[in-house]
Amino acid sequence: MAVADEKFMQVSMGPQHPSTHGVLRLLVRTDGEVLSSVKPYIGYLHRGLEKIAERVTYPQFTPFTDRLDYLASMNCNLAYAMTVERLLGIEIPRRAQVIRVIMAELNRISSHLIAFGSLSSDMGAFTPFLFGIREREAINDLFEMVCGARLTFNYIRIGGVSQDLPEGFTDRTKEFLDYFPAKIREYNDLLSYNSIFIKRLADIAVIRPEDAFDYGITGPNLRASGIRWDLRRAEPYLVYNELDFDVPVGRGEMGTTGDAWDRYMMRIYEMEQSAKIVGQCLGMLAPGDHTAKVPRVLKPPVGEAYVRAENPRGELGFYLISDGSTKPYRLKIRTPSFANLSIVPKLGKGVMIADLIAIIGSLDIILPEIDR
Amino acid sequence: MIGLIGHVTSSLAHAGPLVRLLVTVVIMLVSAMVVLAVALLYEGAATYAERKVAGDIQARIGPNRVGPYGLLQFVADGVKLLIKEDIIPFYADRWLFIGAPYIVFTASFAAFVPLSYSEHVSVADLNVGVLYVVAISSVVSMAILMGAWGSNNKWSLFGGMRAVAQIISYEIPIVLSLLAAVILPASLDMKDIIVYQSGGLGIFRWLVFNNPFTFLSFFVYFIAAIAEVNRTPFDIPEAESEIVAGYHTEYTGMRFAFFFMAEYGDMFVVSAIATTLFLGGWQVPIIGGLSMPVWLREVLEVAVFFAKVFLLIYVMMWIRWTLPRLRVDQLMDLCWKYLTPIAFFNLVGASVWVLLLHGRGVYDLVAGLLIH
Amino acid sequence: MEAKKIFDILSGKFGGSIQQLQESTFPPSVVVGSDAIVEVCDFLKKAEGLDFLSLVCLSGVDLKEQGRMTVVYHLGSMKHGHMIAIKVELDRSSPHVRTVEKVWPVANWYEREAYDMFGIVFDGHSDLRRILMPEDWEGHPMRKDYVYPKRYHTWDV
Amino acid sequence: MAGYFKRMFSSIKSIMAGMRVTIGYGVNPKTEVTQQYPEVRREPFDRFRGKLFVDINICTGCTACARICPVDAIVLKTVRDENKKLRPVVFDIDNAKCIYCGLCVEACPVDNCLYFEKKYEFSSYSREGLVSHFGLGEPKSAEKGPEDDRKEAVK
Repeated sequence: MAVADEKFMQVSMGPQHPSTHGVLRLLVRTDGEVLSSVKPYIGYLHRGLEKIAERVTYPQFTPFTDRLDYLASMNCNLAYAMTVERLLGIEIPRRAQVIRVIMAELNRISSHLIAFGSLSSDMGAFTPFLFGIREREAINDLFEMVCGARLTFNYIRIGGVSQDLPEGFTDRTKEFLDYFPAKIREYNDLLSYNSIFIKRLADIAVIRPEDAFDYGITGPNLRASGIRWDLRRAEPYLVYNELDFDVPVGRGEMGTTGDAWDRYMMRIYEMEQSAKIVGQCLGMLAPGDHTAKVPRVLKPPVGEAYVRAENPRGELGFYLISDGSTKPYRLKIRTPSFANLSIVPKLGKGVMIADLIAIIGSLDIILPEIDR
Repeated sequence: MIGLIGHVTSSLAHAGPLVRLLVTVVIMLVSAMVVLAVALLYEGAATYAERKVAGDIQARIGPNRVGPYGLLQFVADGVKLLIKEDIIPFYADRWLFIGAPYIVFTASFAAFVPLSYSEHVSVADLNVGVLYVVAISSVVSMAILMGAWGSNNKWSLFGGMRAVAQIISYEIPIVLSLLAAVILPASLDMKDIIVYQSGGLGIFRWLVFNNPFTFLSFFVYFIAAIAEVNRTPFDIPEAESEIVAGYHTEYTGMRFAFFFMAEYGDMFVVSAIATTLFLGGWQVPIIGGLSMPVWLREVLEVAVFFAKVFLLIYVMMWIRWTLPRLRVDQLMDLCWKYLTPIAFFNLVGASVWVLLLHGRGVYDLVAGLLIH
Repeated sequence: MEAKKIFDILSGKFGGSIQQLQESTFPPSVVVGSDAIVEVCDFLKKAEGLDFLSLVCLSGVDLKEQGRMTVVYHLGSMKHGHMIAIKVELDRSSPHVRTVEKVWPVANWYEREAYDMFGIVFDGHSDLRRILMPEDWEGHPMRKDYVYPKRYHTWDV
Repeated sequence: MAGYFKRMFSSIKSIMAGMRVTIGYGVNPKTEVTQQYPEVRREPFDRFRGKLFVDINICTGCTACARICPVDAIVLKTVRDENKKLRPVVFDIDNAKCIYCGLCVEACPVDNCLYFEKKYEFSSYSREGLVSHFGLGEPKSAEKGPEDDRKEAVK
């Protein structure tokens, strides 16, 4: 640990701090309000999921993926299931694919609602946070209806989904989709286009495309820099290639392309698109099996695969090496927030303390995913 | 009050000087107690109101467990704060740390003294009332810095520095816009100012409607006053998402409660000043011109005064639960680039208006035209 | 671009350092000698038509049975949409490889993680510290022969 | 100078837009979405994953649930009773360890034997209080059968 010299004050922000989104510790050197360096210290939430994966069977690991990005458990389940399915070579029934897309997109909305809310509360406006929670609650109800859990779903399984959609799910989802756009307009009035909010975020912490590539930024943060890269379009999985949706990219509406406001706004735009996708998928639901025939004991053949999927926070990849037994030989989890956070020391130079909060909030990191 | 003391002492003219002194002290103590009781009751009610307003705005209910409608919540809060452990950090500067809350509270409480609650109800009718309030409320900034420095905590220090910079900067637009108002009645005595605003159905001769400059002044004053009492969007000294809790990070129990109550006390004082100077103080609108018994008039006047003050406090709360927080430099921008120039402009404009039109307001001019 | 073609380009450029193409894996992987890794990565990033601008994932793998450790670099190109894995095989007893931090800055953290978990030393790394485990932790937990400690400081683990 | 005023007015306008939204909620008490928990209890959906329950009388003692459990929350011990059937003498579910993933319920081969109740209020003052015991206990007169101490065979 560097010894603070006289000119600077060294402040340890976290691991217990109101706005580090978990147990992140930032060692900050400041000159008054201006930061001269930021050093993230992570690992406070390290549970050794990769090690656990080596001692549980393939299906047993699914609940653990819930605990990667707990705000987007469905997406994590999905990416893991896709990885194992690729090694096993299983084809998924169409109905299961459509259900998976519905779940993934609903979860994307609920995750972005938290991103929206937590950024707003970081910026000092607490009301939008509760509004975001309110709409998320409706989605949680839908999830509870489908799989019985509200946070750690363990719903998307190897081979399909654990249960078929319940009675009344479609109507309830449609009801939600009907009123959701009005809520987004409300968010925009309340927060997105609020001039104080824009002032706080526009032109702050601009990530240029080169930096985004260098630091492995993915997801909405990458698209905010103006790069149209979305795995749902670039490497379509499930039924995404049949769906009509846009991939919003940052245009620097309020400042520079790739600034914090663009990153924030990507999430609002993506919620709109996800709602659109869910609407289309509800129409595509045809009777069929909700899961493929999967043997009771899974023994993928020897091999390795790196499979990735678009998570709300970026690219979630599982690098799985199978030695032909019932347990993974090695499972490396490439999480989006880990790479997204690694740019913070670069962005955090020369900004103010309040901006650092905006940077962390706009990158929308989530700690269990970083520490695994 | 001074009047009352004078009245009593003159009727005690035959008694010795010691008795007169004693009586004076007793009267002063009793009146201080009354004001203190009113202030504490108000502060309790205000914390309850704040939470209820926040609840309403955030689509929830707010406190409703203690007493009917949760009305006794503030009593419970007070008891909780009283019985909490009082922690003084080991490395704190004890005297500064212990002294700060008392000074904050005293300064905030002392500002209640010259307010004119109705024609005959006031603690002390100072002929420099406005000046006195402005002066005494800037003692708060010193006390905050004492507490912040004394805590020996980096977050506290940040908060203290921010608070001092902010409060001192915002004094300038406040004083300038108050000046624009007081040049019309040409008095700093609260009662004189209110009396000046009588007539015009008790509404139209308010100073805020007197001329366009005082109208603007009111808004400049109100914005600056929100900053003066450190409330969102200007709550950077205690911005909980950035610097944990700012200057009162290390305070617990009753010491914290003093800071907390001082904030609400300040809210009342700035709203009362705005009411007195711009909104006609205790002038009863419409029915004020009718003849009625003195006691009824007094009651009405007090009620009107408090209604106006609480309306302004409600607006402050409404703003707090809507807007995000400004950054430190943007806060200074707002003060020095917007509020201060506008306040200067108002002052000049109002002075010219007074010179040219001999103090006649818009209402007088219009009324004059109609009569002719 | 096809993996075979990338392999050919690399072989033409770096000759013997490019050891093997494994097409059975997904994405196909190229085994590269550990001395040439930085140059290969730099070439892959900058070469026209390859443009592997992003280091998607960097994983350490402990192949205890074979007495080796592997570092796997998953590279992706957002321009062309192709992916490839580069593998470097290291001696398990003293795994050393040069850092690619200069090529992709994100490798800084990935390599720290691989160091933390497997004890793979990345020569030339600017800040090779533990990242997830506590700084005074002993051993590298993801190794296959890792023995769980009974105690850490005052806690029973 | 024109920009100065334009900025000022656009700021005021955007702030007003936000204020309109909040006052809409502030004055309309019907917008409240919260429930008063102890008085109003929300009925969970049918598939709700609450506390695990075992109908021990139809349990066959197959240990499928204990084997699939990723966190070893289920402790299951069986002995052969006089009819050569497996008797679950110990069936403990540690609700503190349980992650409510539902794998055990799906693994259970008997209908309505192991399932989730809709119960979500089972807090306790001790860790022991969070363990539900379902086991039938030792049979009175039975020769000790081969104990199937779970897990060992699996892990």
